[in-house]
Amino acid sequence: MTTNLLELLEKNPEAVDEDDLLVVENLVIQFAAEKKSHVRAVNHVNFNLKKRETVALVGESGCGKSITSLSIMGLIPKHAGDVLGSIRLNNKELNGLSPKKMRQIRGKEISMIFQEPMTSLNPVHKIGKQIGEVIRLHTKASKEEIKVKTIEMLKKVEIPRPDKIINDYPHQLSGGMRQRVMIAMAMACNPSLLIADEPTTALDVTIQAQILDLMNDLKDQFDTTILLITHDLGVVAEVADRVMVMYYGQIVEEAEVTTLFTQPKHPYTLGLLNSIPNLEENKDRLDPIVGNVPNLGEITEGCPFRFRCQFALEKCSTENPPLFNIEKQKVRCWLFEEEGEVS
Amino acid sequence: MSGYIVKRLFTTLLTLLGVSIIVFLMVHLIPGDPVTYILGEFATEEAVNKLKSELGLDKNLLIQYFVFLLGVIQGDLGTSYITGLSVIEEIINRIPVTFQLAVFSLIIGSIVGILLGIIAAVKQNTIFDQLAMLISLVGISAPGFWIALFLIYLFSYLIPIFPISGYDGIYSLILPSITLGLGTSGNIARMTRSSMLEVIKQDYMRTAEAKGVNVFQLIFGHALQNALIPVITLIGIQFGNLLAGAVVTETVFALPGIGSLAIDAIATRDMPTVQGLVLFMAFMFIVVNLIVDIFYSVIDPRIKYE
Amino acid sequence: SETETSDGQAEASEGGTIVVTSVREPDTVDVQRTTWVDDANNHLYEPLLRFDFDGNIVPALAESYEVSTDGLVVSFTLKEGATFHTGTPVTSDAVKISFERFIESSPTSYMIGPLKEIKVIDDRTFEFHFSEPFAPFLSNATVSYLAPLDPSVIGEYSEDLTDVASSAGILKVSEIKRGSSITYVPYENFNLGPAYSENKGAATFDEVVFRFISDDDTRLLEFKRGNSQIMMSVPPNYIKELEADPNVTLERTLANGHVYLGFNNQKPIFQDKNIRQAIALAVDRSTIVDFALEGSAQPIYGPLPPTIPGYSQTVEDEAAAKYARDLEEAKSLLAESGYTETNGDGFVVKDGKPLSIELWVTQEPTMQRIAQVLQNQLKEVGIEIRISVQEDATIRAQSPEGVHEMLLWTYGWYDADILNSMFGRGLSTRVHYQNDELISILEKARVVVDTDERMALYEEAQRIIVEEAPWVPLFVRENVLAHRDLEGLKIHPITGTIIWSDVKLKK
Amino acid sequence: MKEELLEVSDLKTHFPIQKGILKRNTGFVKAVDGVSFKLAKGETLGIVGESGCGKSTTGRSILRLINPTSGSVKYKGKEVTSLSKGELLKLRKEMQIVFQDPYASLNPRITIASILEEALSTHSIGKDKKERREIVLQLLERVGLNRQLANRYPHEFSGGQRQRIGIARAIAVNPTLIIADEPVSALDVSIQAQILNLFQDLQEQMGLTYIFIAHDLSVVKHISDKIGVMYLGRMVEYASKDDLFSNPSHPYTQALMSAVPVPNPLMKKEKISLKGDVPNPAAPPSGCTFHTRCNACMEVCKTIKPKDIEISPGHVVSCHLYDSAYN
Amino acid sequence: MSGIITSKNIDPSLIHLQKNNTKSYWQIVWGRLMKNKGAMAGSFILIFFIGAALLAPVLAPFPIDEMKMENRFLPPSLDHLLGTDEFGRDILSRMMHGGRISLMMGLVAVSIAGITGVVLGVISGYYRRIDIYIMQMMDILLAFPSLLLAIAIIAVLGVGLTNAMIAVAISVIPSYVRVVRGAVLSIREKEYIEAVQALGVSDFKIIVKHIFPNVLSPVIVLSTLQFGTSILAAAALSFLGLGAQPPTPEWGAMAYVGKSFLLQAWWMSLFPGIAIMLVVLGFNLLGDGLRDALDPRLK
Ligand SMILES: Nc1ncnc2c1ncn2[C@@H]1O[C@H](COP(=O)(O)OP(=O)(O)OP(=O)(O)O)[C@@H](O)[C@H]1O
Ligand SMILES: Nc1ncnc2c1ncn2[C@@H]1O[C@H](COP(=O)(O)OP(=O)(O)OP(=O)(O)O)[C@@H](O)[C@H]1O
Ligand SMILES: [Mg+2]
Ligand SMILES: [Mg+2]
Repeated sequence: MTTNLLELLEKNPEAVDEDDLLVVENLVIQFAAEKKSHVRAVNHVNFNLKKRETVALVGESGCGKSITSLSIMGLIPKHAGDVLGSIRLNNKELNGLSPKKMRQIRGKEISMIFQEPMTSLNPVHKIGKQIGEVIRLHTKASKEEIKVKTIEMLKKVEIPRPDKIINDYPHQLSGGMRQRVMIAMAMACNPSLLIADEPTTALDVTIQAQILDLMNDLKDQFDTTILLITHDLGVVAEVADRVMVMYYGQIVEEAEVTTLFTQPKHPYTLGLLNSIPNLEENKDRLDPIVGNVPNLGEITEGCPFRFRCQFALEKCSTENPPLFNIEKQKVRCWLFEEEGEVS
Repeated sequence: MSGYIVKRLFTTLLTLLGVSIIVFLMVHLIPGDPVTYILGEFATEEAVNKLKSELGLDKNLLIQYFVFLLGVIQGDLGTSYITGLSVIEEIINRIPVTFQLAVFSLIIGSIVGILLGIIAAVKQNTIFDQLAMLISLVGISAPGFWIALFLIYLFSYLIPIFPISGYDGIYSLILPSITLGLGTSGNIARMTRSSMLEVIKQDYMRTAEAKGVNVFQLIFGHALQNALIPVITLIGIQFGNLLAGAVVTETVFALPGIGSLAIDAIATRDMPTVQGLVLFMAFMFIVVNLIVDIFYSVIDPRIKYE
Repeated sequence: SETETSDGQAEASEGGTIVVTSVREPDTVDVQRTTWVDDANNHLYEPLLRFDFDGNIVPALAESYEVSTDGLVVSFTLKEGATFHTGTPVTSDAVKISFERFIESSPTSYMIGPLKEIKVIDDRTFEFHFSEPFAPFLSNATVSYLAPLDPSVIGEYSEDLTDVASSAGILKVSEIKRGSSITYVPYENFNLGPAYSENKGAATFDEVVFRFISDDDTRLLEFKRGNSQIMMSVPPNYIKELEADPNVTLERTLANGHVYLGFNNQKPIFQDKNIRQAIALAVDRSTIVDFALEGSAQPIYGPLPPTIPGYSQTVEDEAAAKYARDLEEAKSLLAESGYTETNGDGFVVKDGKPLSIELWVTQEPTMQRIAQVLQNQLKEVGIEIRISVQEDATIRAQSPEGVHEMLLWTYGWYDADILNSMFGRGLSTRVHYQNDELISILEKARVVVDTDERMALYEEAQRIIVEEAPWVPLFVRENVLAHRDLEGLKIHPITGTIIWSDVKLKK
Repeated sequence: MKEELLEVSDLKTHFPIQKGILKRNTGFVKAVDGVSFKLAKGETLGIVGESGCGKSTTGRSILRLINPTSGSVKYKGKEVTSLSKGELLKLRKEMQIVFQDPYASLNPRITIASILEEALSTHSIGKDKKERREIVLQLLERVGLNRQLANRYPHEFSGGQRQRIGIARAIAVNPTLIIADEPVSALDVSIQAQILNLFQDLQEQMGLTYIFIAHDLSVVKHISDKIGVMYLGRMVEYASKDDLFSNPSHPYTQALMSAVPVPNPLMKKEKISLKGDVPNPAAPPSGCTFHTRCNACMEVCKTIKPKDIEISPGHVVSCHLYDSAYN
Repeated sequence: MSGIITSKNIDPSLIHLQKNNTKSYWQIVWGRLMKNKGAMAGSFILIFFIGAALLAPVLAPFPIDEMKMENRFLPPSLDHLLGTDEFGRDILSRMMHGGRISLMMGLVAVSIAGITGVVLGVISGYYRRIDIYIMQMMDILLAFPSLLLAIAIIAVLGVGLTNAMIAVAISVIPSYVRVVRGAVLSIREKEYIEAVQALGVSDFKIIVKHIFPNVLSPVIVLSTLQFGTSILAAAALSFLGLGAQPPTPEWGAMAYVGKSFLLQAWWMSLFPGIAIMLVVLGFNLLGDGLRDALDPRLK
């Protein structure tokens, strides 16, 4: 599979779409494992994000969501893992960019917010300094301007008394407030892409609702594209335009949000939807997916989901299915070999 | 913040009280009679009794302790059995050398240690890391007296560029400071490294990277201040150990500090001096740690509001 | 690396700073407040009398002295024109004030004996009146403890003279850095130079700095590098090294006392004379001297060293003959007392109990080496020695209580009366040996005024001590002092002190 | 009416806040401040609420893992809060607990077989080692784990599997009541469903009674018969599941329900958004603790603590809106 | 009972994926340790020195206390690999025997301190009510810099090997208490402790079975490091003349004696000094390796 990487690239001549903000092609992320081998945590992932779109990446723990996003940020250290494939932002290749160039992009064109608002802020720096730093790094603003801008950003994320808060330390704020600060920091340089890695998982539902609202508002204000990583299908349904479902390092299904929820195709997606209890309907019993989420490197061939799949075919154990296009939906499952075409 | 300091001051006071009790008991539990020692063995009974009551040794232990404590509070650590001098004056005479020695060694140790630690952490698992750690381990493992002998032999005898012994200004303190600083730097380097590695793993470091911060700022602007918090405690503790470690160094280099005073005092069973010195050093140690703690709250804002 | 002039003579010069490295810092320079005086402060004081090179008592601060026939009155006449460091003249009144302070508060006040009163006759004449004769007084009067101090200073500072010490000695204090050094400068009006020095007036160098370095090696290195001109107490193991250095001169003087292996004679085991003698016979002094002291000592068998008047060569020879090492004799003495080697481990046993003795030693490296050699030597006759290292102070404090079994200790004194301190009634604090016959002889010797008669008594006493062997005298130490780049430095052969009068730095 | 198994009334657990030089108590975190409910055998009570509102403390206080400050807990009519040590041991056999964190709830140093064995031997279940071993193996199968895994260490299992082991330990002593403190919060959705099913199966088989703590309203709704909604140490609404969902009465319950995202993009419901953050439980607001965030706040709410009001049989709300005195 | 379990419920992936490779905690630790180069180097040094010390009566080429004056101050040679001392005793032989003393000093000091420290630490960590008193006591002990504390204790007890060991042990206790207490506190917070409490397991059993084994690894690491520190401290005391006394061939004491002959027989203090350094280094390397290997973050 590794050898024909280049071939694959050639077979897919860049489909230049004016609307595409980020195009990820054949992304492979592998980590060194024991005995000089390596394991692939992300395996031939392709997707694109259009401008002003909110795309959700869902999947169970360990399936590779976070490292996909970190690879876009260029934050996977060289000695830890290899990032192969192409990541293009506004048609500019990011993979392989010099660290210095990449630093200019980080925080300015692509920003990121993380799951743990409690630990993602530096405990020894004041809030104002931390937000101001992004502005200082990416603009030529003076000290005074930085301060004005910082306060303005804090106002935008609806933090009360921003002129006081800038002199506070992170531990003096609640979780929700800190996540707002993180968002203010991420949006400070008006990035075209915001990656939010489970931004609300650690928060209470009422606070989660506030933060999701806020992200929606800001997105409209700033014309930002959002890549939202989550495992909460409820959140996906509420905010995403498009959804990508990931399993064991691969995208197994991709569709518009309504399509995905109304006509899920991949057995895994189906399983996920059947697993969750729902406020709006009463299920007597849930219908879970059997077995466990596999550990990285456990499965070497065939469809990685086949062990947990009710519909597994003979073929599934030998050959990993390609992504089949069915109208605007994409599914990685042999069940749709007939219906769809290989993308 | 002031609440925190008040609390620290109180526990410090408590600790000091405990220290004074231990020191007092220690001296009074010692077999052997100070009076015989002062007067020599040919003294008359009468003289012995007279001196005993002069020294208050005929009172009960509790009263003696309070008298002692009262003295201590007024800065009076008693008088030496041997020289008849006030112990506190003796200490004050000697402390500058020890203090300078400790400070210099601490500076040497901290600078070398923190640098080694940063290098090791940033270049984790490379040859730099291993080398830095080996150096610091050797620093920790080599007995101080042995380093001292080695340095004297090398830099005072074979290549006479430093004075061998005695105190004649700061220049005399270079070799002793290196001797003491070496062990300290080892400890500090190891602590810096592990603390740095811990900090590098933290979420906020990833946040900083996501902002586009460069490596230098990442280490010195974001990581170091966090990483130094445990290192500073260690430095505080090391300072105390340096004061005590000075005993060996001062003996070898014949420096007129409190370390050599302590050894002399022990050899002559000059208990008031031993008692005063131990109390004084413990006091210094506690005060230094108090300062460190307070300094702490400056670099770690979380503590202030505890 | 000295420059020699064409005629081969190194030129000496006036002035300059002489640095002396010494081991122990004086507790205080107030001689009436301490029990320790040595070269580092001896020169501050001028006693009334002194020993000449032959051990005779000669006048010093006093021009002359006279002992009454009944031995109850000693009268002194002071030299004309003597002054203290402050310039105050040394008068009879001054001496009286000083001695009164001495009697009242010095820890060594016993040295003055049964003194009744001091009578001032005139400015320069005074008398000491005793209630009974006190023979050691004259020798004691040669010691710094009994040197008069400056009454003007006493009056002003009475309790604490540490910083203002003033006496009539050749050097005066210039600066005291506690824990580090004491600097002395010559006393400009000094005019009491003894007969054995050429210069009777003030010394000609600028200053002498005594630096106190307890670490032997460091002291040695400082000296070798030429940072100091005089190294006091050269450790035995460095003697060879220094002898080899052409720039260095070693001065060796015998100590005023000896190092002995003392038994606690109260312990049952040491009440058996056989055991005591057996141990004395098992000891090989020359090995100790050669290997623990690198030869810088002289073996001794009798109770007094040659440096104390009262030493008798005959007694020494008899003792040497009696106690020359004889392992067989030692073993048979042990056997006589029931100690024999039975179980094959090399140690003798009696009633199943091995002869195992604890030996108290100080921390001094030399003493520890001696102890190890002794341990080996006694093992050869089957006696086990357990070395127990004690602090100097502990031994001083504990031995009078008789808790020890055996100790390695030393004494130093100027008068044969030391034997009374060692064995006198109720005074035997180190060896706890009480022998009525011996005691009466020693007490008699204290009151006999006639010197010859007194010496005869001491000879008798020594014979008893040799026979009874309450201790095993080992050797008389050589005090070794090394100096370089100096001229005119002399060491007093009896007291071992430095004579500063003629000392000059080589150019 | 079914017999009540557990009756909790006005349970309070306050933690002293120790501050200052002498560790004087300068106040209390009123972690649980007046919680009452009744639970019949075989029923499931779900407790929801935001983090820090005192859900876990309630559970622990009932079990007497923490001694409650006041109030009463009656188990089978017997007062639990005053049990002696010996009686407590008997209670331990009746009530068990399952924890949230599958990683922290198993001792990493011992095999899962001995983890379960310990539960049995503490209560002298099984004659001898051999018999206990057999019971252990059966327990494993019962929670859906293979017998062959008995001699493995916890770190060799995935989160979901560990949670099964935790459940096995709880049912090992044949308890009547299990308090499950967020047992599925840390699990992936697919695994979460497995565990929820396991809970339901075990309830059916063993007639267990559950107190099921969660912060996810959908999960609580799925599994419970009765639901208690907690806010800052108080149970602000308590009702049967159907009552609660058909007629959510407390403004907080209403807001909570509207805030839960629904996994259906076609359904856009009207949101009631709450202002601000959850207040600090050490310094709760005066009056009704919810008044700072409440959309229907009245003057009286700021000063007077609301009483529990039974608005329909078994449906209790703690809110002035339903107090005739103020309306 | 097993009838209710549908085969579907049992996880198929697990059985075929995880072969019979079940490893206990200690096996994993061992595996990690064997891979750690530093720890292996450290162990190697230690095995060498411990072996030499143990076999000293058999292997030492010369008796340790026999004086041969004709052999004084022989420099290292084939006969006397490390030279001879001032009484012609073979330094190598003395060092081999001395190793027993130095190692024993470390062992005794660490054992005394370890046992006391663990007991106090566990009590302090588990029973919070007594905690502040114990910690205040430790604070007081900690207020004395450790060497000073040791010296002060010796000032009371008197000089000597045993007293030096006691002094070193006492000065080490607080670090044990702190480490153990910290570990107990963090383990106490673990839900599995609460789980066994909920089962009604007695405090004593909880401490012995659940808390102690988890405290063990920090204690092992600390002990390894303290072993080195204690040997170093004991040597420093001997060097100051406060510890072991001649003719005991303790390394610090040998270095102390050798110091007097530095210029004429450098080997007398050099080799004991190196031995101390190497042993301490060995313990530190091993301790560091153990720290990594015992890291509770399994997998
Ligand atoms: N530095 C690394 N070295 C080796 N493996 C790694 C490394 N970083 C991540 N992985 C592995 O890559 C896989 C994907 O990790 P990732 O963090 O992207 O998961 P995720 O989908 O974000 O999961 P979660 O929902 O738990 O955050 C995991 O199996 C993880 O163990
Ligand atoms: N042992 C304790 N000492 C002091 N305060 C405590 C203690 N345990 C809990 N608290 C406090 O009591 C309050 C309620 O805690 P509790 O754990 O019961 O909340 P919870 O509802 O279970 O929250 P979560 O959803 O985060 O588990 C919190 O503010 C907590 O900080
Ligand atoms: Mg993730
Ligand atoms: Mg909880």
